[in-house]
Amino acid sequence: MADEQLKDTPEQAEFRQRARAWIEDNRPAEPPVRLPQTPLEIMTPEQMDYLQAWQKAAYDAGLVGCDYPEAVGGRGMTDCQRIANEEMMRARTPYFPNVIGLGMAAPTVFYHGQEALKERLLPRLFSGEDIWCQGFSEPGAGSDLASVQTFAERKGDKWVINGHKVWTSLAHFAEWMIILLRTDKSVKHDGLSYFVVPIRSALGNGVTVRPLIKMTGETGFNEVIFEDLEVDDSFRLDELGKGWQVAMTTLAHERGAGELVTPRSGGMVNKSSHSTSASALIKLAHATARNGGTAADDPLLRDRIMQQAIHEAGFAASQRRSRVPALLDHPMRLPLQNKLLMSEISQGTSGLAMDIEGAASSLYLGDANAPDGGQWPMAYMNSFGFTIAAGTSEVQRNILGERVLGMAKSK
Amino acid sequence: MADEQLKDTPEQAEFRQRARAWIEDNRPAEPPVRLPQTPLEIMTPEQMDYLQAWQKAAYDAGLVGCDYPEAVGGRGMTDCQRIANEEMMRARTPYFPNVIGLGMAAPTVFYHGQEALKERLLPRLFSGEDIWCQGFSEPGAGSDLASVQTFAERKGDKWVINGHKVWTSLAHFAEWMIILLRTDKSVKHDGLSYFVVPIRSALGNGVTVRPLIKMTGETGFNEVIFEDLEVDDSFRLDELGKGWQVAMTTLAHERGAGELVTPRSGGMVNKSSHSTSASALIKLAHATARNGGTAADDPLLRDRIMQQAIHEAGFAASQRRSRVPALLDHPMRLPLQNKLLMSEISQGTSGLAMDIEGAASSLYLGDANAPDGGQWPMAYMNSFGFTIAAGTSEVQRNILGERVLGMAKSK
Amino acid sequence: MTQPDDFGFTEEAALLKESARKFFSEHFSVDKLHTMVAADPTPERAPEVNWDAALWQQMVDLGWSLLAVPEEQGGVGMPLVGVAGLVEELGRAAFPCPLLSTLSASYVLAASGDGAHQALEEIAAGETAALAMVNASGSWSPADTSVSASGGRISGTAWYVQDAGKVSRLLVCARAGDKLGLYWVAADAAGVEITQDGIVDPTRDQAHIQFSDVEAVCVSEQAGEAFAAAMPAIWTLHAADMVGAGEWQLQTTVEYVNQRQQFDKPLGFFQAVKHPLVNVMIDIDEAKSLVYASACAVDCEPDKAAQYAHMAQASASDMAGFASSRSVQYHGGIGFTWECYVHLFFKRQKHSQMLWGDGPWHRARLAEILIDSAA
Amino acid sequence: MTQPDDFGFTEEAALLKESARKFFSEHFSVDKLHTMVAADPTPERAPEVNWDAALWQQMVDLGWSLLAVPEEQGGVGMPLVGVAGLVEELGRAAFPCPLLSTLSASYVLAASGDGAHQALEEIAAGETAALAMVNASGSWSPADTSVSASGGRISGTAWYVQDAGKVSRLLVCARAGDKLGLYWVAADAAGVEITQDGIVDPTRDQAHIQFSDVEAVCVSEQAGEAFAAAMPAIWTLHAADMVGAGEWQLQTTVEYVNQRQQFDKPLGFFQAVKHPLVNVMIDIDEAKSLVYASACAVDCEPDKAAQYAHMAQASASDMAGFASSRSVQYHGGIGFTWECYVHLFFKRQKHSQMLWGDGPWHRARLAEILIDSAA
Repeated sequence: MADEQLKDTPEQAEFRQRARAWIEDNRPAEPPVRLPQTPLEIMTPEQMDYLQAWQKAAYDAGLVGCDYPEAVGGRGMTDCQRIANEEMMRARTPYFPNVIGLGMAAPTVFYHGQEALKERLLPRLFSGEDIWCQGFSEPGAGSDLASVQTFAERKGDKWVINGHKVWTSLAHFAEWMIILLRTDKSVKHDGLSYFVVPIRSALGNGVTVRPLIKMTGETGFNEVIFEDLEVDDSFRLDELGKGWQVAMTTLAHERGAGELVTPRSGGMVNKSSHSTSASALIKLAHATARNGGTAADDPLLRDRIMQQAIHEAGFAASQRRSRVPALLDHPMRLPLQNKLLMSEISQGTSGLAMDIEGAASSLYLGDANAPDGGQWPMAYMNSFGFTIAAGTSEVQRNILGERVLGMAKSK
Repeated sequence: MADEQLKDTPEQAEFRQRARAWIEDNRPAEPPVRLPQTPLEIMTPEQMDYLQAWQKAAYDAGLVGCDYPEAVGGRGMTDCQRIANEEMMRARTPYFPNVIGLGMAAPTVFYHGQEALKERLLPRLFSGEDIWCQGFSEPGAGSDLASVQTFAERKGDKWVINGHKVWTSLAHFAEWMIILLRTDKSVKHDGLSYFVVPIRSALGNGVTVRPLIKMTGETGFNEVIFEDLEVDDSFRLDELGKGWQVAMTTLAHERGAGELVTPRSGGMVNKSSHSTSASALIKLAHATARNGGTAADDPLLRDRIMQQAIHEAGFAASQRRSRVPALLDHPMRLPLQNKLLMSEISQGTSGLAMDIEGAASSLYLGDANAPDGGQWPMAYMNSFGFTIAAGTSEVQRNILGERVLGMAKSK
Repeated sequence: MTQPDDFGFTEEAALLKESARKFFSEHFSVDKLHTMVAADPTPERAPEVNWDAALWQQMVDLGWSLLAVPEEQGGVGMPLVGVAGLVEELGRAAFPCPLLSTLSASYVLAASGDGAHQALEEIAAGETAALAMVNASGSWSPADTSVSASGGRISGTAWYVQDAGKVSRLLVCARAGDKLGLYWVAADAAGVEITQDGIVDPTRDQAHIQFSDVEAVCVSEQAGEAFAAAMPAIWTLHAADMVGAGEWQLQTTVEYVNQRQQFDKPLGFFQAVKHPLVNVMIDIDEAKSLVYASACAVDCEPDKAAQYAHMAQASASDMAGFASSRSVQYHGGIGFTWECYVHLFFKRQKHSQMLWGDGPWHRARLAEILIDSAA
Repeated sequence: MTQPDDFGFTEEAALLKESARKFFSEHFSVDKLHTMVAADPTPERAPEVNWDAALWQQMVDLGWSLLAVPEEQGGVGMPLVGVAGLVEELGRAAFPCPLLSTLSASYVLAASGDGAHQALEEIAAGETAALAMVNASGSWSPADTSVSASGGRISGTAWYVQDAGKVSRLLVCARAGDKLGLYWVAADAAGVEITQDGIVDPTRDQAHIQFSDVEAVCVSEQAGEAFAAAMPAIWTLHAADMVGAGEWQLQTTVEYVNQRQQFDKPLGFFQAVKHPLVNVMIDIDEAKSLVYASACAVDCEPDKAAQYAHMAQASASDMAGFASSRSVQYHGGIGFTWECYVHLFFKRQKHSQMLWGDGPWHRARLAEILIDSAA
């Protein structure tokens, strides 16, 4: 009997057993195409179809949205999403494609939307039938999110939206977007309102989605241009001018510091997937010739690989500790580190992999001799997406200094 | 013929020859007592007497103040101090004790004092007969120097000084202090004026010098308390309210970025002196047993020692490059790095020495088994004096970002 | 056996940690520490053993010194995870006492079989002990000991013995021919000459001890195995001490920079101060989480204990160096003075950083487990 | 012989550097670079050799490709310190051309004795050359070559050949029995098969070259000595290229953060941006000063040349990695896109960082000089 089961409530224990059994019987087949490193880089319909089918099956089996009320498509259980996640991660099932929907849109709509809206949107969000994207960043509003300029003008019961959002992952598949809009130009934070807007149905009709190319050469994120798009006032979340507060709900959940546990699946290893963990570094080092031996014999590389292994293990141990109140001085001290640490561990690991590869780190995806298929330089470049997007590492450190250590705001 | 001579003007060439000959004939004898790592840690009259005698001799021989006019005790030469310094450093003569006088007070008095004052003060400053100290910092004014509160109140031709200066190196030997005083409480920078004040003659009579103990256990710096000390208005440098501008002259010379070359001697190795260069690290590593061999065999330590050696060599090469205009994009880019780099190289070297020593880094000056007499942990602790005093490393980086890279002021 | 997700950190463990924190905050303020250990600043001062034996007796009376002694020998046999909580608080107070040494000796004894029962019972009865096993070049491998044994008598010198001036017993690792033995001897036995080292760190005492044909009880002839089994616990507790001291450094420095104004702003406004202190916090949290994961491994998954313990101590040792450097730097001029308490923890942490192996040493051992085994 | 304090950086050298900067700023803007090399973003794109051969011809006409050829063979024989100034400007422009390769080959040839005169004269006449000497595992030691020679014919594969797609000649290191030889061969000779690598860096081309019983001119049978003599110059120039590219990264990033506003302040206001960029500047300055000191050592104090060159390249290589990482991070989202030019220099620098040995490799060699000799 695994130890986590010792702590399960009877409801959880029964749920865990059901979940585990279902997963065992319904593990998805090997994907027909290469899957990208994360769902944010899904590029082709083939990839998306495969992953959507998996999310739908998991939802139908009750593994997605467990802790949400049944009225909005959930299962009305208590603290069972965590159990479902544990079982899916343990079984290394594929990740869910609707990451922004599950991690950011769902809790935001749930806490701030009207009942009818929740009942309409959330079931298809959980099932993955509707993919979601997020419209926060703009060319002039990055770290300084409150300077959003995309404007919604009131017209009776409607709003007319004009403006330009950028770095919009998954917009090319999305039905819906959560969006932060300016409804009042005379004040900064209090002039923002928060909406959900239908993207796909308005394509070519007020909405243009244009792929942006990353420094890796991949697409996957976009700019989205709004030209006189009309949306109904019922798509507004919470009160007018409360957009900033609503956005805080989104961001808290994005950082893993929100109330509701995000449905999470993943870990599937297939022939084309690529792990960026320290154990993958060890494999790489063993496979890399260096100075008559292998890179795994090099004392400096050994030391650095162990540093990464320690950061990884420390992060995992902190996840455990964050659930032991007697070992915590401040409730947000560990959760607010999550995004920063994941980003920087990822950057450190892939950067080190390039150092291990040496001259071969020049070889990219199109080269037959590239170690691990050229994935490491790609992973290193993509890691800057993590340290920049969704609050740069610099912003994360501000947040930690200010909210946890009580320091004066740096801006 | 050494290459630097190729560049000498006839005056310089003749001067260099004379300097070299004199030094050869007049190299001071081995000191009768242990000398501290830098002149700022001179603690005993025996140490001071020995060093003052050396400075006086060098002054009488024309090696100190060469580029100052004869009227103020200099030699009226052109760019010869650099030559004198090169010869003294090459010959590894002892350092001069009057460092604050030579490096900070002399150029400040020279550029901002009245003629009579210069003629009175500078000869005895150059000769080392009068030791100088500097009164800038206060308990509430560290990095934010302009918030100085020590107040000078006008009383006819006199000023009455009350307040509290801290971190005042050499105050226990000093005849004179350069001091930044508030003469107007209603404005910040423009309410400051700059004076020279006699310290020693006023001891117990308006001036109290109280030694502060460093974290190393050493004394050498002090707090100085002023209670109704009266000084003459003729001790003021430059105009009333121009103290901030005068202080900039002091600080520019302190950072090695001023017009006048500071007389500099040093490098003497004696049985009790201690080098903190990378070559000393190499010696230490060879002398330290580790894993059946020595620390000099440890690949991680080798890498780190080489990093320090490279920083040292790079710094020396940058000193050379700063005199080759074709290889400079911005005139202040290298000079403004001097203080920061010297501080951080010193901290890096002594910190690494402790890592090389391992368990033995616990042993201090009083322990017969301490490697290098316990000097390394002392040097590491003292290095924080360098990274904190005279503009912390954080302030130095602000200055570089703002003055060289044109970034907005961080404060 | 796998590890419980909550490290097995029970209510009992939480209570012990809480009461330790209360004990130190009531009885041992940092002012008291400074008065006790920092009266003489002279760099060349003669070595001193400054501590409060009466307060230590209270801790013994609370049963803290016998937590690691198995119940069979009259101790508490507490899981390591609970002991780690106590030691974290000890580090936070930088309390000079032989707790860590006595606990460490207990773990070695508890891994030494029947021959160690008598010694464990003495600890259960309130005796204290220090480990003597390091040679002159500071090797952390017991096999490198420079003490030798023959016919129940030991000779040679042990170095870097912590708390030697405070304990009543010594647990000595000595070589007897091709065997490595463990010997139990009274600190005041004839032929034992304890010479205090002149050290930087005023919160500890350290000595080298010369044994001149000293009669000693042989506790075990398999010291190698005993140390191998006990070291993960010792490393974990040593790391817990650094974590506690690191928390003191962080908290104190944050308080200072939040209060100290320059340029009309608290220092903490400036990212050049704020971000490195956030990094200190992150490093402390990593080390702390690994300390409890490591303790839990010792308790529940011994196969993984060495791996986790190397991680915990590597992380804590590097953190101790970094937190120390930042605590002085951001206290500015005042942090550079003797009168400010910051130097006490700086010196303790720089000392701790090197004890029982520094970061690179532990990572080299960890690599033998994680890299070489994957070959 | 000691080094002149000004590195021997004469007026002539300053003029060359200045005219190189002018040449690139007039003829080769970064827009032009992007258009030339970054038309196809596909990660799996087929390898391309994108460059402007006409512009290169202008450089040849200016005499830049024969600067390292001795005057006796019709070249300029310029001191290295002057060549370094030119190469720094080349790096700043990230100009795709075989200058660095041709200069490098020239230094090896110039250290190869009489047998190399013919090859040097060809370079003086406008031919270009690349060095082929690295084996499949990327070893920078010529003795590890996987090409072998016998009876004036060479066979085997050379890897990581820079500019192979742009040059007319190859200088190949090949083993013939217990001798290590240098062979001069036309890039289009029969039996030479050049396969372009699919690389991250679009500003360069790199290939592996299979030699199948290729007839080649043996230039020297003491390749080890020739490389040993020439490597300090090659490392120095490679470091100069990184320094130039680093200056572009610094300057561009500083401009961006001074102009980009967030929270009503330019990004450069924030110390979290300002201080790391100051560190980039400091690192560039260290590498740059060492490049000129190293070049000067090659010119004036050959005993110290290897020592300085290891320092210069270790410093430049680490700097290249750090400057690249910060240039993307502080350009934020826009710096992460293909359309922003930052990625070009990022990729060039990450490539350069590993060529001819990275920081740790050079420090290990330096340690053999500075530490082992002091034993």
